Amino acid sequence: MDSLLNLASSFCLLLGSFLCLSGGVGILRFPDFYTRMHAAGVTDTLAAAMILIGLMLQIPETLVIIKLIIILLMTLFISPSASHALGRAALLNSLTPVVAVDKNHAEQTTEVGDNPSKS
Amino acid sequence: MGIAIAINQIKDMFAVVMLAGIYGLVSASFFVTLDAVDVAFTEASVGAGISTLLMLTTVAMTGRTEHEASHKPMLALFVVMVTGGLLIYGTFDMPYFGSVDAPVQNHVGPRYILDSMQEIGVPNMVTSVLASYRGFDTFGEVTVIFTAGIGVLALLSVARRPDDDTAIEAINDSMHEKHLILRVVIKTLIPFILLYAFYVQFHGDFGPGGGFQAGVIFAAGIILYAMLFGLSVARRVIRQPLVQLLSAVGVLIYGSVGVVSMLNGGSFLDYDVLSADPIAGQHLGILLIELGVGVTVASVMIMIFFSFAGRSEYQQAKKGESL
Amino acid sequence: MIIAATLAILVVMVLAIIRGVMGPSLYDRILAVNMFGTKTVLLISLLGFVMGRPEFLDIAMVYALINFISVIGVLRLFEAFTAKHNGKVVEPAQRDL
Amino acid sequence: MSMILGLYNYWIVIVLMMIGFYIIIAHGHLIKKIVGLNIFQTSVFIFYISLGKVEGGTAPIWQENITLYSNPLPHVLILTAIVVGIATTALGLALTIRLKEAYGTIDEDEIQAMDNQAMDNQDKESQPC
Repeated sequence: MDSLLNLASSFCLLLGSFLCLSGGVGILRFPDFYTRMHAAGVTDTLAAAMILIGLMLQIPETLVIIKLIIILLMTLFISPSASHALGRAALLNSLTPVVAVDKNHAEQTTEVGDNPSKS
Repeated sequence: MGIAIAINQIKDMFAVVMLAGIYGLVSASFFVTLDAVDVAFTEASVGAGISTLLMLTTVAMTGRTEHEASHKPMLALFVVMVTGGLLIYGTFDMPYFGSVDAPVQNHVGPRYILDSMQEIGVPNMVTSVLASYRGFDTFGEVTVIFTAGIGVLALLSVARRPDDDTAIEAINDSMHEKHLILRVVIKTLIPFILLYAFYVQFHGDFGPGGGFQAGVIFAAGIILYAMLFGLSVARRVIRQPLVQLLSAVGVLIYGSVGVVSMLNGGSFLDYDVLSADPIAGQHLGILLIELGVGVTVASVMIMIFFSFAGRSEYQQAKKGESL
Repeated sequence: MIIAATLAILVVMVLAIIRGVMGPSLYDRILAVNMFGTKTVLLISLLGFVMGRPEFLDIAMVYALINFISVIGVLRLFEAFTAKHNGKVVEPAQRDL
Repeated sequence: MSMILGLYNYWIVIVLMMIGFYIIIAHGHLIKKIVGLNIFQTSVFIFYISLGKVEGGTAPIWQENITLYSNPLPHVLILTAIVVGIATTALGLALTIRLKEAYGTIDEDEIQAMDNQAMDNQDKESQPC
């Protein structure tokens, strides 16, 4: 039973780490903002959940498990809504023609599709 | 470190402030690895949360680009290099990192570590040193925070005309009509944030936490509300005169604990005399003092944010009139 | 295993910082900050386990909350800022105060 | 070699401090100066906290069967310093806002130039009398 728990937790932690790393590579390599947001979203939800579940399986204390569950719930609650707000704001702002007239924002919003290595 | 260099180079103030936020998170992680959990707690909520928000409000009011520096940076670089060189020369005499026999560890530190459990009876040594051994010092800090709050109020407070309200409210309503999802999420989240602040406040004796952190977290919850539901709505929920009163009440609670202990025959802020049993007295004293600190910090932070946001709305309203 | 996960998260944090420094748009930076914050939450939880004192999870909770608050704050203020500055003439209107 | 490993914490602090110092001196933009001041401040915080760290010690929260703790005193000092720091930062930002309202810019040099000009004008007005 104990070794089974250990195995499960290592599996979860490894999977979480792998997802995290792939998301990290994604946020660096993907060409534009929205695809990057997708990569970050993976690390925020699934990877975080995997790592937290992996930690939960490691420890027998109830209080710690409850705290971990609270953190997990909060992450699952918070990061999708933050991503939603972010993506929405970006979409609205780059579509508004008034913003594109302003020079500052014009630079900003047109550069989104550029190759990241250029900057 | 790289972040700090980047902050130096970037001209867009929004980006600079975002990087300052990351910098706060990094330094808080530093503090965790260096065992300073209470400090990490404070730095996370202050450095990454509140200060970023305040700076952003200011940037939004003052414009986001920086002009090219007109004077030569070489002189500044030279001064900085000389200072750094002297400082590095000074470190050669310093004790090595983490050594047990460094002078810092031999002065009053061991006494706090060894005796505080018998003398104070509070597991979190940081709390016992903060509130009991160095209670006088902390009293001074609370007064400084209170004074800074008064200063911000004096600089930024706006005489509110009654007819402003409807206009400002109309602006707000149109602005956050579109944030439906966020508003629902935040409405469910805010009670938990406030509850968590109370947990931090009263659990500070046993784990990381205490009045300072709890105050900041509580204020952060209110600020979140004010940002999404509009300042005028938040002002209706929490009246500004009440906040101003509370910020003074917190300092008063702190001071009067000291005075009561003097009346009971001890010295100022000596909690042993507050109760028949010294340990119980210490517990009572620390609880009251942390409460005073929490009340002051929370209300000063709320006050500062209200002044900043109120100023920005005032500017907008004024511009609307002049256009 | 925990240490491996910690290292992985550290690497991801570095990648997020690189994205945050590079930009190019403000939203990329906000995204990087957000991702950095959530990774910090995980890092602190893992560090608590590495050091054998899991009660540090309180700090991780604060991080999650504060991160959310600052991201929302940045978005709101930036929105207010663009709403304020995409009008016609900006400078004179501010100078006549 | 042991010296590098033994003292690296101070050097990190010093580099951070120098960067913050440089930002304060070399930039005219007042908000950036405040950010620089924050970096400077944080370097001092890290300095204090790293002084209190003990090799093999753990966080100073009392627990059964743990004997070696880090020094709690620097933690206390820095904890209050952080909160005081944010209060003073807020004060600085408030002053910045008022300067912007009064001068229309928050660049140090421009403010100085405007002040000098105002002073010159005053002199010209007062000389005929």
